Amino acid sequence: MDTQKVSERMKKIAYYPGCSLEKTACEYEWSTRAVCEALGIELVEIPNWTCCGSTPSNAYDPLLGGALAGRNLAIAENELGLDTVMTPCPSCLKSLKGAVKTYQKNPQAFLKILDMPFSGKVRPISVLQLLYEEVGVEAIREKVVHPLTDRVIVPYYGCLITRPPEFADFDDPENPVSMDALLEAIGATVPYFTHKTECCGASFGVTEKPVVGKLTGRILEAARQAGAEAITLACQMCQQNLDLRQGQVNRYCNTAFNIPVVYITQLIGHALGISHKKLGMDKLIVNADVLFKTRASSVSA
Amino acid sequence: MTGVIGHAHGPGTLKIEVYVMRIGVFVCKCGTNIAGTVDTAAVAKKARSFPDVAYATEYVYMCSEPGQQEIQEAIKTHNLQGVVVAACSPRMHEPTFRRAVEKAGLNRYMFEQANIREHCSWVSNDKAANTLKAMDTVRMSVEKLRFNEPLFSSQVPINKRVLIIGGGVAGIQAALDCADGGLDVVMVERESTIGGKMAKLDKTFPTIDCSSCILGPKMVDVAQNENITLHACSEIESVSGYVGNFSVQIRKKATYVDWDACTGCGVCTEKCPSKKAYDKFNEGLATTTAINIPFPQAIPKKAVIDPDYCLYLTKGKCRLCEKVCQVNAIRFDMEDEIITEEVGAIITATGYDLFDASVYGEYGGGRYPDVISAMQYERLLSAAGPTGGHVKRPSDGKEPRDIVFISCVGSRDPSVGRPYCSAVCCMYIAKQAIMTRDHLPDSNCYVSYMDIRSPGKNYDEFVRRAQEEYGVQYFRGRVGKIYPRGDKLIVQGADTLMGLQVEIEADLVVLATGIQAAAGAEDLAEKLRISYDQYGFYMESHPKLRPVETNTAGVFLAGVCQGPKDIPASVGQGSAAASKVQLLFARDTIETDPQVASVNDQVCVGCGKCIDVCPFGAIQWKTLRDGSRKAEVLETVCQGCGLCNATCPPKAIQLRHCKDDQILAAVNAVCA
Amino acid sequence: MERLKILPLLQTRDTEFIREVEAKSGQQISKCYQCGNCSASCNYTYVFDYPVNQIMRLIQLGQKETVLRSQAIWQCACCQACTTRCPNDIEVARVMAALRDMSMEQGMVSKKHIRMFYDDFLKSVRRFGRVFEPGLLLQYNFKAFKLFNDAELGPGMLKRGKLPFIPYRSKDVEHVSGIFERFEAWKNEQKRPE
Amino acid sequence: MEDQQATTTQEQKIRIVGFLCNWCSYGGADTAGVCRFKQPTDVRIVRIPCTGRMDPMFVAKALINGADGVLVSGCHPNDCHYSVGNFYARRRMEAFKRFLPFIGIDTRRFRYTWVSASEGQVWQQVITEFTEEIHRLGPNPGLAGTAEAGRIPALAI
Repeated sequence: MDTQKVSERMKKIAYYPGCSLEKTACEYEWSTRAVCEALGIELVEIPNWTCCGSTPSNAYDPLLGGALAGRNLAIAENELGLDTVMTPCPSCLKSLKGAVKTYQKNPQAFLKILDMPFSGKVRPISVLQLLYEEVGVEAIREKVVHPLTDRVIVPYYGCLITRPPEFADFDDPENPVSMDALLEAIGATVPYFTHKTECCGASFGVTEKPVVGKLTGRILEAARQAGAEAITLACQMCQQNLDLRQGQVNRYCNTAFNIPVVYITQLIGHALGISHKKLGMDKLIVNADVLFKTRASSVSA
Repeated sequence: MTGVIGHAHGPGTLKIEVYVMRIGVFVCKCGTNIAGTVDTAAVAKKARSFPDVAYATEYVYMCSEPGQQEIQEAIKTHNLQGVVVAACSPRMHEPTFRRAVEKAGLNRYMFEQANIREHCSWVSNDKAANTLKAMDTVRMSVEKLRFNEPLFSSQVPINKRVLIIGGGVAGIQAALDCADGGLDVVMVERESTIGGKMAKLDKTFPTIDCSSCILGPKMVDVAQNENITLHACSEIESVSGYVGNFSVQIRKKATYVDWDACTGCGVCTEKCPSKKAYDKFNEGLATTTAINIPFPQAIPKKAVIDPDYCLYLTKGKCRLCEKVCQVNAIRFDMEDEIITEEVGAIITATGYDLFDASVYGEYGGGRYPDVISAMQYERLLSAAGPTGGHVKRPSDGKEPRDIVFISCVGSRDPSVGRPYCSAVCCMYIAKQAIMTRDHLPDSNCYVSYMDIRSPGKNYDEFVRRAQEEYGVQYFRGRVGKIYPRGDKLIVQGADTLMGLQVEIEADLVVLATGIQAAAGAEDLAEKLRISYDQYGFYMESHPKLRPVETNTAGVFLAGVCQGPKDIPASVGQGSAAASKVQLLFARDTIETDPQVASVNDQVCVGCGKCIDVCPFGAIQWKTLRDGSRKAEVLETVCQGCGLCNATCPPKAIQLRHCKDDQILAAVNAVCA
Repeated sequence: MERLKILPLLQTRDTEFIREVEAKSGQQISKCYQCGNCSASCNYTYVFDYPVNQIMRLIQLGQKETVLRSQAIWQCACCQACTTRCPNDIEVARVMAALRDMSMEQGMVSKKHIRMFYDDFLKSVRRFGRVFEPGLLLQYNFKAFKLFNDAELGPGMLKRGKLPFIPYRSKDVEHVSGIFERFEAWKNEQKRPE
Repeated sequence: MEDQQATTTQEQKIRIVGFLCNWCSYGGADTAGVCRFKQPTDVRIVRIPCTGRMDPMFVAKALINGADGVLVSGCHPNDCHYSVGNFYARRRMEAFKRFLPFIGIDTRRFRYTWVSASEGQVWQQVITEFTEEIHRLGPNPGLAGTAEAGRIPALAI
């Protein structure tokens, strides 16, 4: 009954939600947990996890960033005894991976600043990587109960999931396909999307608004041209720009986009039959109900 | 010449017999190349203390005329019996100095060259350490020389036939030059027709003359020349032998058509119902029939069946071509055939492949039908191409208006393993842009470039004409990304001269794909025993002075197989290689290298291990009068690798000039 | 930033600066042959005072002040398009990160509000262990005199329960602030002359 | 300071013998020189036609008679000018490497490698790394008790 495709090692993994998922992107956090539960993967939240340090700490010094992120990895190692840490946030993933690299480069200084035992053997992965590489497209396809048949959805990967290629070590940097495959597995129609990896403006939402307006506008426009009814993604920063700031973009670009921007975990969760409440579907700014309504009526018919 | 005068005692207890030899040491300064970082005077002074050294000196350029004279005079005045020159690499000047000592009456093998330049003065700036190393190196040569003995070569007849591998323009030129000079030529071509890449081109730069008008007649000459035997659809299976006497096995691939019977009438190609075969000649822009002749001017003009698409060979039904062929040339049961050709020299002209642009994900990775390679575009421009010379987009057959050319796709790009310049792209892009403006006067051509490489007669003028007369818009900067929007392609690039990003809504994008070594180049090199560089291009014997020779005697290079170059340079090399073959064949015999193995019958135990390991079959059994069996070396077959020497348990077989005692003398010189 | 008029190369070419950028970023700057692919691929080229390829060129020319005071290094979003497409495999985004780092060290930050945002971010981490996003935003708006920046987003987020009012304070905050202290101590140790 | 001087004198004593095949590695070392790739100076090069010519006895004698390291370098597998010489060499050298501890020699003092004529940079790397390794190992202590034995006669390998 249980998914045999998930290896023993992956059945129980450490989980690092990250600061933004705690509140502002709670639907990503909820749906990640729900989907993993449905697929038989136990997520053990790192006790008393703290901020990964993100871009600002690394701008000061990779050692500061490394230690801030590294303490979470060290807890996973020392207290949980787990060798894989999953985080849905690509930015946190970058910091966690960077911590391992920084440790390898200068272990003495790293340990001195961290002041905790750390072996550097723990492997950070993203939720997308977990679903695509460890669970597998086929295992998910088998469990689909509410397919998104005929829904046209484009996957938006953003910058960090596959880049830089040597560092991300996941999917193709120019034409990633993991979310395409997952979308197809849950029954959606996936047109070729030209702006899969174009940057959305990242954290400049706060400081450089016109930049985000232009860049996010381009992505929304490309999605519209592809005939997309929705955009799916796996990054809460991109989601914020595309969803929360869609109104700002409309004002800046003089457009009237109203495209739902849904996390891939939410869509998979829906397909697996998890309730929309549990997936935080109501937390999206641009209402996504239109995606599921027609399907529901066709089922009842 | 030498005699035993006594026994010297080494540091150990073993007694070593020492022969007297009067040795001269000549240390070259090579201007400042050596003297700059090696104290040559100190080296010469030190050399005087080495055993048997009767004379030592230094000179500014040992290889120069006065330098050689100095050696020759010293041989006479000091009655020298052996000479050590400490200079550059023996791979550079060993033949020079061997000739010099020979002129002074010494045997050429009574000479040793100590490499104190490439291996010494050029690798470190530490003069003291270098000088020490140079002294050691000279000492090693002196010690080895003390065990040298005169060697004499013999003469073997030359088989005056030449094999040319590859029937592109370089191979064709070489074949015609050899055949016109009266030599017997065997040409092997992998494809079903000769002509190579040039046959696919519409026009050539910088004259814009018609490619097939200048190549076509030469192809016909190959077919009609009585001295040329052409094996098309054939590949080299194996090569054995040595300069003057190679034996080459050639695989004639199954064409399923008896070419002796086939008249090239083309009826079969008209009737063939399988019309979806990949059209290699048109770079996949069109499809062709399973039985086909690639283009009307093909040489030989014979039909070939593509077994991947033939209905009979794939599904067991059809045989229509067999029914319509009036000369009964179809042979469905044909298999590959191996033939042997004996030749005295080989010219390799195997050409190149074009870089596969699908590794550039940012340019669509092959997903966008209207992003094509320059060779595909060449076929679109060609009147004999799939569109009859009307430029049409592959996606919808529309005439493009805005066309972007992108340079350096698979050239000067270390991230895709191609850091070198392909040498022709800048020019062919200028040509294609000019031709585009001729074909479609309302079109706009844009060229993305990093640098324009146009060194050649009238080349830069040509590129200027593209811009000044034909209004082609060049912009300096690589293109970052191409993506479709509607039926247009958005080309996102940069103009680094302005420091701006540029965007072009294009109808068609042409990628100037670079040159890479031909598929299978490494395999062929291994069969020919020639070297190749890390990209698969064949290595010439000397980058400046021996550009068409290889380090394997009797094997020559022509064209792009040696490195990227354009048509004039390829033709030049074809002629050069041909003249090198003529030079080799100008004599009736060839001098053998006496540095071969020889057996000491008294020590040989007749185990036969040497016979087993010899890669050339150069060792055979002989029976002595007492009935005992001993090994015997065929001196003309032996290549001098020394494998037998290392294998022989009692060390009865010794490689002349590189015997055990000679190597050990050198080793002991530094280890003692 | 005013554009340079004449570049007195002999006087201004700071080779120590080139060496420092290379050491910090782990990238060999001389590998850049100015193809412009970074600028072609960068989504931010249009707002940069110096496009990425010119930043690389300025480093090659040792123009420390111009580079470290440029706005471009702060407008880089680290999206890695340049790194991914650089034909010479230079990790350009890492070079940009190293420049930000050096710009802060030298006190040459041109985009003061970005520096402010970074400082506040780290202060928040130091104080609470985790980042308190809404507080951070308010603080930033206040200091940057953009009081109503993003204010229109508030109601939507509030309605969906996305705006917490009380920062979460991690139990391990002492260890986090300890990391900052140990880092500062280590940094001072490095700076001390032999 | 004193330590440094000690290493310098020690360094001067280091002797490495390199057996290079004429067609590939000797050419590779030439290429490295032509390109002025800086290298340590401790190696003394013996040119042999092919690594197939290499008798392990040469290596044994060199190491026993005082060389601190021996490097054998030939053409890459399949690229041998004599087709198969380097395959024989590889087999012999591999067997010989396992034999070295029996005569009391550290196997790290002996290395065989493949460098083609175009690979000047590879040669620079190979010789630099090997020289560094030998410097770390220090001078060859030689065979215990072989002082009396002196130069040992040909080993039947």
